[in-house]
Amino acid sequence: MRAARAYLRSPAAVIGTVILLAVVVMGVGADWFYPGDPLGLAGRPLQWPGQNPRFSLGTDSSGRDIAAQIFHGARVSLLIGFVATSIAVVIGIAIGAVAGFYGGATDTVLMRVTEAFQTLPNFILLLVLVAVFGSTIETVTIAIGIVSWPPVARLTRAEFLSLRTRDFVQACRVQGLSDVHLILREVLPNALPPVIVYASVVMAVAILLESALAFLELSDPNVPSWGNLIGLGRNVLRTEWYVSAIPGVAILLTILGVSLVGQGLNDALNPRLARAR
Amino acid sequence: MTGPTRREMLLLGATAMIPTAAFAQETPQRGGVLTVHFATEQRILNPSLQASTGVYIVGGKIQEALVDLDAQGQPIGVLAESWESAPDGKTHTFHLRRGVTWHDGKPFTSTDVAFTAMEMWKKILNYGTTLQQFLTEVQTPDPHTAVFKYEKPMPQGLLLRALPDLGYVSPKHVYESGDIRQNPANTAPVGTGPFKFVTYERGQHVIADRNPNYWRNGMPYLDRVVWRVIGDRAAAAAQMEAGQILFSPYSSLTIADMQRLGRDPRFEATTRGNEGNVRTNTLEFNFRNPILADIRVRKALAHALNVPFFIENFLGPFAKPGTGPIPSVSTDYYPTEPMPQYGYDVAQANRLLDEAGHRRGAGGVRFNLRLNPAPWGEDIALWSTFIQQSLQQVGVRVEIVRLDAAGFLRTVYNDWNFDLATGWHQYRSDPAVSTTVWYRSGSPRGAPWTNQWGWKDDRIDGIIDAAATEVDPVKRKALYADFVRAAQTELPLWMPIEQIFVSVFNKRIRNAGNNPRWASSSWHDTWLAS
Amino acid sequence: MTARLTVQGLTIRLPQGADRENAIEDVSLTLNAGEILCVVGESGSGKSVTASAAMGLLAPGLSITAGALDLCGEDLRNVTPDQWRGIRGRRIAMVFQEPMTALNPLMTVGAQLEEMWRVHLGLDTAEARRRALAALTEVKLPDPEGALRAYPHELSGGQRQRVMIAMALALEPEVLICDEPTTALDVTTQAQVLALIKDLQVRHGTAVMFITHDFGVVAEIADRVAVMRLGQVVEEGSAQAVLTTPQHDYTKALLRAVPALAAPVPRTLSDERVLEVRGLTKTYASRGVFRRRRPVRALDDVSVSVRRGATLAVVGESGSGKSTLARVVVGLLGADGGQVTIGGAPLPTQRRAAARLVQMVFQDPYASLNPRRRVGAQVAQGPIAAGTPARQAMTEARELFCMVGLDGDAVDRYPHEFSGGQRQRIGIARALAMKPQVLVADEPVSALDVSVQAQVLALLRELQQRLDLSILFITHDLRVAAQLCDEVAVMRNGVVEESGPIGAVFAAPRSDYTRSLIAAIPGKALFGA
Amino acid sequence: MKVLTLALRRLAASLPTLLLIIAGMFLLLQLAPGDTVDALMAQMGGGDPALAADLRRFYGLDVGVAAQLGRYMMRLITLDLGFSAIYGKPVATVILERLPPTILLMASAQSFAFFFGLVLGVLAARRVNRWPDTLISTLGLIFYATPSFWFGLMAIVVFSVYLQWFPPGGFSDITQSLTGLAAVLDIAKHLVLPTLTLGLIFLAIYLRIMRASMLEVLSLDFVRTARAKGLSETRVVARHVLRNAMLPMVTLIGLQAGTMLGGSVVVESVFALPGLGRLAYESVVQRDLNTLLGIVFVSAILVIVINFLVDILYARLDPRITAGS
Repeated sequence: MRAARAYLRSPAAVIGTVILLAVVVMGVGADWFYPGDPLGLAGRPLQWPGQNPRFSLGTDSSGRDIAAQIFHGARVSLLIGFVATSIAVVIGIAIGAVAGFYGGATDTVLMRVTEAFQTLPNFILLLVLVAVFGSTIETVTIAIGIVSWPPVARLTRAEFLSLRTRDFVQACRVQGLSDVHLILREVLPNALPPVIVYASVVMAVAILLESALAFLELSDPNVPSWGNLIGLGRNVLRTEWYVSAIPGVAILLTILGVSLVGQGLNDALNPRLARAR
Repeated sequence: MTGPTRREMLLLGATAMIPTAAFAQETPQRGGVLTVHFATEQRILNPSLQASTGVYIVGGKIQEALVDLDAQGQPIGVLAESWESAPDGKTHTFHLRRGVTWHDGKPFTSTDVAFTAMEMWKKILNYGTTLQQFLTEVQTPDPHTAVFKYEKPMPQGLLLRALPDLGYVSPKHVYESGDIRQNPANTAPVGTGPFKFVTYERGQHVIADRNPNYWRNGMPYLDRVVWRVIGDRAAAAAQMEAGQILFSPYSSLTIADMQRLGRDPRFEATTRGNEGNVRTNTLEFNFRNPILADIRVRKALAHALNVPFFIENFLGPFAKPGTGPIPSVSTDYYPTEPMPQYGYDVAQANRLLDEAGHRRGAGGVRFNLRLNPAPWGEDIALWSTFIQQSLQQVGVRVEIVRLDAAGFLRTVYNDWNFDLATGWHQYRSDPAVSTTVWYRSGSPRGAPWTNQWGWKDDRIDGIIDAAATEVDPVKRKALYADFVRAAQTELPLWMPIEQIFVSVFNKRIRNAGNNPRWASSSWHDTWLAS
Repeated sequence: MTARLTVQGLTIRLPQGADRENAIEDVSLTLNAGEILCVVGESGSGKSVTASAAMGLLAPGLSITAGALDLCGEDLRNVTPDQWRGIRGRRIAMVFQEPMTALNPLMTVGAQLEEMWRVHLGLDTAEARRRALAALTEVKLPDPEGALRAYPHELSGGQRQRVMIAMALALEPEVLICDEPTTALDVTTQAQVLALIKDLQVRHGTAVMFITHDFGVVAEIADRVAVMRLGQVVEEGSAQAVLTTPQHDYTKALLRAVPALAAPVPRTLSDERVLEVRGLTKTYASRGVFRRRRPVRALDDVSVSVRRGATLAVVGESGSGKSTLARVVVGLLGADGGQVTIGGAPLPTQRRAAARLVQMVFQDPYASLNPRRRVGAQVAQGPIAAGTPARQAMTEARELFCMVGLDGDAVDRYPHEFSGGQRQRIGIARALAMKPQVLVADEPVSALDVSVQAQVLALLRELQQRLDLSILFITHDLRVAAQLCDEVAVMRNGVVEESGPIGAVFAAPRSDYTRSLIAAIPGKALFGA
Repeated sequence: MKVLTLALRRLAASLPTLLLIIAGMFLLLQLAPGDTVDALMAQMGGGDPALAADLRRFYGLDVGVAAQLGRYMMRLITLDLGFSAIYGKPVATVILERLPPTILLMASAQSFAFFFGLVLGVLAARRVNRWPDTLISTLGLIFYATPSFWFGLMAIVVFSVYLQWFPPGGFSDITQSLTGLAAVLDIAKHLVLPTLTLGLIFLAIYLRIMRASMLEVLSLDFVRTARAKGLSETRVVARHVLRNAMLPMVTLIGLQAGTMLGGSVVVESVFALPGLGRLAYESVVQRDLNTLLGIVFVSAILVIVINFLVDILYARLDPRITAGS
């Protein structure tokens, strides 16, 4: 696997993988590192990191262990990122593939819808979706997926538009193969690499969107999310700024990891300098 | 903590909180601009149309009510100089102040009072529509007399306690033509007060200037009041420190910032001047859930919550444990005898839950409940988290359902789609105005802050109805004591925390907090030390 | 004769991981004043690297490891980047292969041309403009004033190449390097540009190093020839000597592979016309909100036919509509009017039915195979879709691989494991797998090196005989057409100018256009008969 | 006027998109729990059901959804955005009051991101794979990974609380009635932190695109031509590479317009700026349907206008795209 070797040769990819793996280990091992409910009352609220050896990262304004929330929050952020990205990528590919492959009126209609989604600031749509359907973790994740697909659709469409007239696709037409075969077997595998790379951008944005929602107190309060913690810390920002700062660093590192992995994938899968969009 | 000791402490607290006007006598200085934190922007600024602190903080300086409260919390005439009531409680006569003019120069007369009462208080003003439900007409025998006629007896005490909030007068000549709700004066109010409205820039500020023709001679002292719109609490605290705002009313800063600024010698963080604006944190039960319909479960949940711990660690000095629906600041109606209380007792909670047949199952869980917290107030969020954390200890798993304001009201009070809810009960001078609706059955579905629990108690309904029309103050007080006892026994909802709104002043402000609803009052005697 | 540019024992190393160690190895060349030295070779021979080295513009990763380069006695290896700037453009200039991309698309032609005098001589705008105008006039641009104000995309490929030449000669350089300057041009344009280069070279006495893969061009223009292969010069000498009496086997093979223009001996052709195209019309309308619709007539009442077992060549320059014709015939494009019949019946609109009647071989062997699927599967998938059992289809695919000269086991490999010529064989196998009545070949050899080209043409010829194939052969190259075809149709601007038996058309072309096409073929004198 | 007809045509082409958004949004909000009257009651702090029914009648919420949508669309044709329930004013007025801070914020963040993205991208590409490139690229990645609201909060802690260089929020200092240059400086001072906060992620995106685009253009044939002409490296970059490399960035401005408007919701919330994004958030929470639809309408127009300007700019930069023919 030439691609795998190229991937491992890139220092960015290796660093990103290490960071991401660390976050995954934190998420997966959260119950082992910090058994019990991370949202439970652990001690006196607002203890500074280091002040009490029991709480290496201190406690928040609800008296919950910040370190426990960081570990359990890793799971939530990754899960939201992964599921929302999958939703966005599936919708985006389906719409982009059909629009790009068939062109004409189908394309016009689908692209009008995509344009509508892109013209509307995605965060405002997200706010509306969450206001309408409530802020459980499931609805938030689905809502993020729903507002994130348009760029994927555009990218897929662009790939399909250029690939569908390639000679090897035309050759398959001439061989009498069906559209389904052309889309799934011929075009899609070739259109996929840039989409996979872009998925890392979608994932980064999804994690950021969830944390922004949580910051506005619109995300699910029953899960230990990093954004929730930042939002909570905002009330004590001027005195106990660490409550917001620590989860912020966690988000930063995770996004960094995702982006670096994306960059590594890009270098490995698209040897030519591929544009991000 | 045992019942009686706590009650004694509360009684002490209640008397201590009445402002005693113990200020050093300084000579007021004329001039200066008072900048005020304006936390939530308002749709309208006219307090005859909307009864809320967000309106009073601005409109209360521009328009005036018939009566206000004095430093001792007793009614004192403003636009009304004196009043008398017929013994049957169906007629109340107000003698109006002479020589008062509106900001546009027109004289203030009894027709303004009649128009405002019939067209605004009775039809549009929230709470007013309930209070004035049986008002049939306002007679104006002369320009300086207004006679209120009621179909059913209206206790004078109730009316006078309610009017400081629900008795603001608007000029008839400005409002008489066209739709009142779309009148431009709603956001550019015209009043008789010490300050004249200048401008309202959305998202930025409201400005009002000194009224040179104010009827209190030589007043007001301030040249101008500027309300700065600052939605973000942390930003507001920063501006307090920078001296860009001098006063933040109604607990609009974060708990942490209020405590921090309270320790700063430049500022004072206090409940003084807010005694008329008290709120209690609620725990509301949905009786349609058979688990919660069981009194043992409701009591067990109450016993599982360590309220003093919560107050000490999360709310700080501005809150105290509540004892029932009528808060301790209500000098007239706070019951003097002990009422049933539910102290922190996990063993008792577990016992009651076991008795009710809810044994611990897998993972130690007895049952699951949804909790809908109201989205206003940091304390509600902390309180709901605390409930979640505490009930976990007794095997009750709580899922918090976070909704915005509209969603909360609709889900809880209209769709009844909740198990537990928590928010604020705001006490407004008299239980009949703000409190009994939480317990009285028969509120139409969808009316917020009313009994929507699926709970009905004929005895309590009877007490409430009797008290509302009882003209004799002593009998009224006894009826309300019965009400509190019944409410605390049946526990259809629980009000375990009592909080007075906190004001944060820059100490340059003088005569600050010198009456129980100071933030809402007219500030005619407020001045700034240089 | 004075040597303007000498290359002595030059060795340039490739970066690690390339297919060989050195791009060029021990290359020695001498370019004298007033002569044109043609450096000939197939792709990968190192001819372009040699040119880049002479310009001091080696791609990153390449490095000179041995040898010397000097310009009029000045050693170019020790020249600083600053000094190079004074040499490039002023003393050595270069014309590149791709006229479409070699000019900055966002600057006017005038600005780019004027830059030469402004940067090197510090002339002011007016003077630079005057000289630019003169230069454009000298390269015979039709409207030099307009061209100055034009952006590159507003000029044709030939015009752009003239601009490039004007730019290169702006400062009368001692050495001009032309890297395949006519390869991307149509044959008539190519003839004009070659004439221009020759003319200017004579007038200015410039030393020209002309890099090409086409011996026809060599025959037209070269004074001396150097033949390169895999980074080495295998033969060098005067044009006359190398072209007529080549010494090295490789040169001989290359020359042999150049197709002769002579028409093959006419065969007796069947009377049955298996493919008939009648009155075909196709118009492209450019779409879009912002663009006015400017319809392009790609096919204008085109009628051609292919006899059973015979080959019809459709010849034309770019934009003649020949590729559109091919696509309509295989059903990839719908026509606006006219009819395509195969074996007497109209071409079915249903894709699967049409696939059994007509198949296509595509131009670019690199683009016509799916890089992510095994080649065998790509050959067998057509028959499988048509109902052949998978196992049988794979067996047939193996047989076809053998038939086109590949190893039967190659079916399990991926396209990138094959060379261009091999891929084109796979493309042919794929088309034949459907057992079509008509095979449409759209420029099947134009992307291939000349030696490979000859092999593929030979394969097609052999297959035609074996399988009695009827072929519609699209090409821009009359010489290629002459190799294989029985009949020819010459197209221009969507119209068939002339058609008939190939021998007759070549011997006595009736249309002026056909005549000019034949006249423009480079190296006619040498390879014509 | 060619540009004008072009603008109109572009607007006409976006009309279906616009209608789709408005109708979709309208229907979506019907599914929300609670309506504007519920929110009003919350703001008022209480009221009885008769009052609520009266208000519903007043705001036209007592008829069917289809009828409401129909009414809204009919009014929209006359460019009447309706009356805001929560703000008690015509929606157009409310939005116009809130528009300037947002436009100012977006413009300054866009300029900041574009300018520094360009400069840093060029620097990185010129020193590709050497330490300046590594440094700039790493910085870009970190900027990209920083949650904007968190950066804003931390900036407040550092620059407002500790260093006290910039105000922690607000749009202008209204305790002093400033005029002229002083007022402009005052607003500028208030906008520094929000601009940085909003612009940071876009700076990272522009930087990345510019670097990639520079590298791509540097590998193109005409750059080789320019070098073969004997131009200095600086001149090659400045005259030939830069303009070509900027094209993808310019395209990106249009693509990012919507995202940026969305991002301003959070930034305006952090810095208490009275802008459109904050208004959008408020009107969602308050169920102020008319205002929200008005914002959606205006922001869609804004995005369309920005894209139109980008197209014109693009056409000016790239003669191959001749707008009009």
